[in-house]
This record gives sequence, C-alpha cells and structure tokens, in this order.
Amino acid sequence: MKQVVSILLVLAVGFFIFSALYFPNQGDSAFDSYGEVDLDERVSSSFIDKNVTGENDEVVFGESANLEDGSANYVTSVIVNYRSFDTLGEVTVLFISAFGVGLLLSGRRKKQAFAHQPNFILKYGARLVFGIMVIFGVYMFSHGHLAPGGGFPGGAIIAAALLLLYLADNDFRAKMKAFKVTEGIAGSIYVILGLLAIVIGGYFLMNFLPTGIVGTIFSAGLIPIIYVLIGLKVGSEIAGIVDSFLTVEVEK
Amino acid sequence: MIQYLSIALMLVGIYGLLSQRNMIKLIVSLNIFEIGLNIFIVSIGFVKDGLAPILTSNHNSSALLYVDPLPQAMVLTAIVIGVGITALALALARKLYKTHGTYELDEMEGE
Amino acid sequence: MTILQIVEIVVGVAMIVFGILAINTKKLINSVIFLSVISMLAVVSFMLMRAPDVAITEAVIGSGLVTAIFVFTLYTTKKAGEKI
Amino acid sequence: MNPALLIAAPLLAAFIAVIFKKIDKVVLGVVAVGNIAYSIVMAVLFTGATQIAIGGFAPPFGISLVLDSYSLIGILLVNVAFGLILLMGTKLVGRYGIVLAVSLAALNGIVLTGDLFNLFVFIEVAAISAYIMTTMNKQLKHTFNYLILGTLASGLLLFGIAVLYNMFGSLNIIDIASKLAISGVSAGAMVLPIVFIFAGLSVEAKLIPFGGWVRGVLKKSNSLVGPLLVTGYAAAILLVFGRLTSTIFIMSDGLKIALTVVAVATLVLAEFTAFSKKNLREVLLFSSIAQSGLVVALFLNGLTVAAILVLVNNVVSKLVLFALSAKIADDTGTDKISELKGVFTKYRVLGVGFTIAAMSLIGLPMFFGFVAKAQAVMSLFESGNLWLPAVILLVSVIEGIYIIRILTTLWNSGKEGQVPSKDAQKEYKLNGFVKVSIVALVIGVLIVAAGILPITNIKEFLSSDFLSFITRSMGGV
Repeated sequence: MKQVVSILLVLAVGFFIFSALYFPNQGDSAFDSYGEVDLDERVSSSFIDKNVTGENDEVVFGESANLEDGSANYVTSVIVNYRSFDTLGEVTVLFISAFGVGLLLSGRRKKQAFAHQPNFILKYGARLVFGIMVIFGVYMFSHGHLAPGGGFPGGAIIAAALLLLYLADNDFRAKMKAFKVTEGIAGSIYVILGLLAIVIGGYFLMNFLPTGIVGTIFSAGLIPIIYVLIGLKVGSEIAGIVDSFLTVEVEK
Repeated sequence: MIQYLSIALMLVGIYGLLSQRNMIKLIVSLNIFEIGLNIFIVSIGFVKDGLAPILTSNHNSSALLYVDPLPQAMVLTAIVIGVGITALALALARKLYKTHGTYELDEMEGE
Repeated sequence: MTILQIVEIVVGVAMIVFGILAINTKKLINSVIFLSVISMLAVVSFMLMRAPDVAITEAVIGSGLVTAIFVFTLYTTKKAGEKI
Repeated sequence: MNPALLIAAPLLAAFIAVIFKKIDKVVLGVVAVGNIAYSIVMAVLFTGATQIAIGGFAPPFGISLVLDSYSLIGILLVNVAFGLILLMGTKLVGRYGIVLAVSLAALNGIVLTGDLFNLFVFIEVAAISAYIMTTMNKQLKHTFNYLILGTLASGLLLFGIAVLYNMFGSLNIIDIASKLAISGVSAGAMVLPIVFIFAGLSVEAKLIPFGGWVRGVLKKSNSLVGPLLVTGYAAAILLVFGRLTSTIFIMSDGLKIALTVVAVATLVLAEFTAFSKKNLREVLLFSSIAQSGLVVALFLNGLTVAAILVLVNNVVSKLVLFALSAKIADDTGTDKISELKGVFTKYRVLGVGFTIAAMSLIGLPMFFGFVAKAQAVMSLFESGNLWLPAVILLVSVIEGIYIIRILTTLWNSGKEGQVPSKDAQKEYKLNGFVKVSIVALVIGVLIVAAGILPITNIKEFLSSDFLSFITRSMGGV
C-alpha cells in the first residue's frame, strides 16, 4: 500500500518536472535544453575570458600574464577565486560534520573495530603504498590550478592512505590531536588570508598576489596556496571521520 | 538524454525516501537522489562539442568552445556537502543501533 | 545517433536499474554495493559531459569514501556470528 | 564597514577553538558580543543600500553580500537573539561551543547573502549545525528524521537554483530579478523553480507538510537549542523568504493562491494543535509554526513591512517564552501546564516577563504585537483581501484563549476564582534564574516601549530603502 502511494506521488512529481521543463504550455520556457547552451548569455563567459574586472579578449596558455585570475583550470578558478566564499562554506560543512561525527561516536576507551593478525608483508607493504599515496595526494592539490583534481580529492586521497594503514596494522592509531591542530590551523589561515585581503585590497578573500603566466606552476597567485590549505584541511577532516567510524568503545 | 535520465534517478531516490523505513536504506536513497541531482546540474552546463574547461598546451586559447565551468564548481561543492551529511547520518544510525539493536525506524521503542 | 549518445543512454538506464535494485534489495550490504556501482556509473557520465574535476572528486569521495564508511558502519554494528 | 566580518569572525573563532579546546566558550562569548557590537555599529553608520562584493569581483560575477535596511534588521535580530540565548544558556554549551559559533556564522550568511548558491551553502551549514545541536536533546530518532527531511529539502532547493541558473545564466538574486523584468519571462515558466525553492525552504521555515520534525525534535528541548531554532533560525529563513518573494518570485495568480493556502493552512492547523496541547513547550512550538505560516502568507501577498513586524514580534516574544519554559522544565522536571500551577507566584519577575511576552504574542493593545498585527490586518484590507484578515483575526482569538489559559494556571496556584490557601502552594526550585529574569525584563520593557511609541519611523525606514533598492538596481546602477 505504502509503495503504491509512494509510486503515485513520485510519478506526480516527475510529471510536474518534465511538463514544466520540456513541454511548457505557451511555448515560453526559458529553459535551455541539453547541450543547446549559449555561454555568452551566462556569467561563465566572463570566467572563461577572465574579463570580470577589466578588458581582456583572449587567454592563451603559456602566454597571457597578470590576468585577474591565473589558473588554467577554469573549474579551479571558479572554486577558489571567483566563488571562494562558497568554498569557505563548503570547508566549514565538512569541518562541522566531522566534528559532529566525533561528538556522536566518542567514548572513553577506544580500540580498533577490525582487529586481526596482520602479516609482515601486509604491514610493511601498506607503509610503502602509504608513502606513494601521500605523494600523489600532495601532487594533486598542488597542481589544482593546472590539471583536474584539486584540494578535495587530494585531501581525500591522503585520508585514504591513512585508512590503508589503519586496516593493515592493528596497533596503528593516528594521532587525532595532531589532525585537529592541522585542521584548525589550515582553516584559520584560510580565513586570515581572507581578512588580510580586506586590509590589502579592500575585499574579503581577494586574490592579492600577482597571478603570473597562465599554465606555469608558480601562477594564479593565492589559488595554489588556498588549495594546499583546503587539501590539508579536508585530509585531516576525513581522517577524523574515518577514525571515528573505525573505532569502537571498549566495553567494561 | 542523460538529463532526462538524471531526473528519473532523482525520482528513484525520492521513491526510496518515501517507501523505506530502514535507516541505511534511507541514507542510500538520499545518496541516489544526490547523485541524480549532481548529474542534472552538470548537464545544464554541457555544451555540444564543448571541451573540458581546462586550458592545456593543445587547447590553448579561451576562444575555443568550452563547457560551462560554473555548474561543475557547484557540483564539487554539492558532492563534498553530501559526504558530510552522509557521515553524520551514518554516525546517528550507528548510535541509534547501539541503543535499539535495529536499523528499522518502526521497530524502535520509546522516544 | 552517435556512439557517445548510446553510451550515455546505457549508463543512465543502468543507473536507474541499479537504483531500484539498491532500494528494493533485502540485504543492506547489497544495497550499499549497488550505491557504489551507481556512483561509478555517475563518474562515467561526468566524463561524458566533459567534467574531469567532478569525475575525479566523485570517484575518490563519492564512490570510495562513502562506500567505505557505509561498510564500516555495517561491520561495526553486526551482531556476533551474523553475516552481513 | 565590511559585513563579511560578521561571517568570518565566528568561523575563525570556530577554527581556533578546535586547536585550543579549553578556550572555546571564551572565544564563543567574545564573538557573540563582538557580532552584536559590530552589527549595531553598522546600523548606526548605515547610509544607503549597497552590494558588497567578495573577492573583488563585481556582482553578478562574484558573490556579493547585500547590505540594506532589510538585511540590517535581519542581522540585528539574529545576532542579538543569539547573544541573549547564549547568555541564558551558558551552562548548557558544553562541548557544542564550536557548533554554535559555526551556526552564528551561517545565520549571518543566510541573512546577508545576495547569491542563490551561496544561500544554499549557508543553509546547509546552518542545517548541519542544527542537526548536531539537536542531538543535545537525546531524541536521536527524531533528529535522524529531521536530517533526512532537511537534506531532501535542500536538494530540492538546489534543483530549483540550478533551473534558475539555466534560465537566466546568473546566480545573483538582484541580477536575476532585473533580467526577469527585462526579458519578460512569463509566470508560467517560473512555476517550477518557485515551487522547488518554496518546498526547499519550507522545512526550515516549518511549513506544513514539512514541519512535522519540529515537535519530535524540540518537545524536550533545553533552553539553548529550542529557543535558537525557534527564533534565530526561523528569523533567518523567513527573511530569505521575504527577499526571494519580493525579487524573483514572479507568480501567476493561481500559484500565489496555492502557496498562500499552504501558508494559511499551516497557520490554522498549527494554532488548533497548539490549543489542544497540554505541555508548555509543545504549545509554544506549534504557536511558532503558526506564526511562520502567517509571516510567509504576508510575504507572499507583498506586505513586506507587516511581515517583518510580525516576524520581529514573534522572535522577541518567543525568545522569552521558550527560554523561560525550557528553564522551568529543566529545573522542575516537567512542563505539563497543570503541574506548574502557581509557579509565578514565587518567581514574580519571571512571571512578569513571561506575561508581557505572551500578551505581545497575542497582540493586545499597548504591546508591540498589537502594532504588528494591526499593521498586517490593515494593509491586507487596503489591498482588497478580505478572507485573509478574517482568518488572522479568528486565529488570534484561539491563540488568545490558550495563552490566557496558560497564564491563569501559572499565576494561580489554587482553584479558579478563589484566593489560594497557603498550603496549596507547591514548592518550585529554580536555580540561577537571575540572568534569565534580567533578559526577560529587558525584553519586556522594550516590547511595551515599542508598543506605545509611534511606529511610523520604522515603517518609513523600511519602505524608503528596501523597496526602492531593487527598482533602483533594475534601472542599471
């Protein structure tokens, strides 16, 4: 019975969405259909030409210099430069939910949930892979302005490396206090950089460093710095979440 | 085409939220809904024959046709927010399981 | 109809089928694994829509991490001797 | 004056408090006081409506904060309410200081932001901190329901925002409003985004059918979480409603009536439910659901000034009522009205504060609530709407009956109509109620003052600036 009602409700919602989006009654839908989008009508066209604050016609990879935003990856430039405030909020979401998970699952004495006897190869092999994964994570968030990736997946990869050590080694308990400190410091620096920008340029979270030549590693001003901070913060937050989920209270 | 299917996926998620009373199933349904929503948002930025929005040495000019980067940035944010909520919901579910010994919301006594 | 469009439709339909399976299956662990499959298929569709950043993030965070914490939750709450 | 500081300072405080666990309460207190001071300074130095760009990218390209008299009232309301609630519930903060700081940042962000996607992000931050805070009440099952419902709703909100972005190519609210005016998109095409954004906001605004979480989550709430969710959160979300309805909600008549009916149904049903409840906190919760319905109905009909007055009245009086009830419930172990007979005969100061707030909530003359309700009814009459004022007056009568009933019970320890004998008085023990009674008295004095003084200044202040802002920016700045 309940399923029938749910199906009917869902069909009604679906009918509403499809009829309003794709079959408007007076033929006046302003909804652009899939793939038929004209970017010139959107704010994004200015993000691509990087001419929000000044005149600029064309951005050429490896040649254009000192633009308002020096990132070759447009998604990164939107996330960390044009809409950096959203990203601050997003980091806060992860921060607060990691904190909440810690509060909910906290207990006095803790032990690892999946205790087993690891063999030598597993234990030391995992350490080897751990190093490689951390290097890859750091590469990812330090090249966020040039290649796909960036702070969020980079941080998550580092957290995944820690997860590997957890599973391979019974005695391994990451120092959670250190992660909390990293998380707090990275977040504080992000906000302080934003506040510093008010002093220097008059706008919160402004990119006040010179942006260099598009496509080189030392370009894009603050973007790589902020992405590294985000990577560290996300990495330590997800590590905190994983730690909370992997431990159980010892009953006594 | 993928746009219609993503809306259908969202509806599948909503169906799960309406019909299920198991906490894990509810969280799974929520994730399905969010995946559908994310695909929908990326699809509104897709431009036919557009390039991925990254300047490289091969596609080195902003005059070429790129897909819209803004919806992709929105989806990145939405994915990360989704993970935060999923983690919180699972922590709640685990805590509730500890007191009640079940994942079924209807079988819980008290409260 | 190009080959890419056919791939799009196949991926989309597969996602919906797995979605219904994930909701209606009896075992919770299967439900979680189907969710992981949907997430992987979503990565494919993001690639088809030229969104490499989103695809990488979804693959690492959405597909990997979320599945991991789901499975950990199920493991830590199973009763002694019970199979999931 | 950069309003971004109101958001940045609590966030910075939260990040610092993670490093130094011990000082989190100190930091939280400093930030709460600092935010109140800063918002008052901004109100004093306010010269005219502006949009403040973040990151140096002018709107509509970057994110911008809107600073006008409307958002100024919002930040004053939110910060002062937060500060007072914190003052009354300092002992309950415990390990939740960081969550509270983040929620303060998010509430300020919701009120100030002029960007739709940024609004979504801040609503999520606020919602997640609300989920975590409500675990304090030990009603985890209801918190779980709230989490699922809230996440679904913000998903719907995001869907609506994405459709709007597709239609107008922009996320800035004022930019969308001006594009709407120029391009002449018909009301029919706007139905889908409006319905989804409305549904997405109505979970936090507690409208029917999405308001069901409130009772479960908050009926046993302490004097910190409950007042915060009922006042600060409600105020922020309802102000967003107001901003959206007055800018981008271009509605056909049918849709307007449908949404108004939802809001009015919330008002009527919630008042009737409140009438039938026996517990103090449940009565107040349903009463605030009803008030949300009223505010949304007024916003939908374009009566911004009246809606803001009703909203301010509700926030101020509910702040006192809910905090006092939760305080009494915490200390005596019950909030059943019949078991609290004559509690105010011992604690007269609390009783006076409670009574003034309750009177203002009903809208008796001489109190601020009267001005608000009179304004609402009068302007509805002027706009030619007859059934809505009738419903409001009818509902006010019901509200009056149950509030007076509560007041007589709480003041009178004996039977009705008789002077109570000495031994009929029960012993109530409240601990440390000095701070609570000071807050209650101060707010009481303010309510009476605002009720007696002429309100025309506030009205002019509101209508001169806020309503002209959009038209002015549409003309092209």
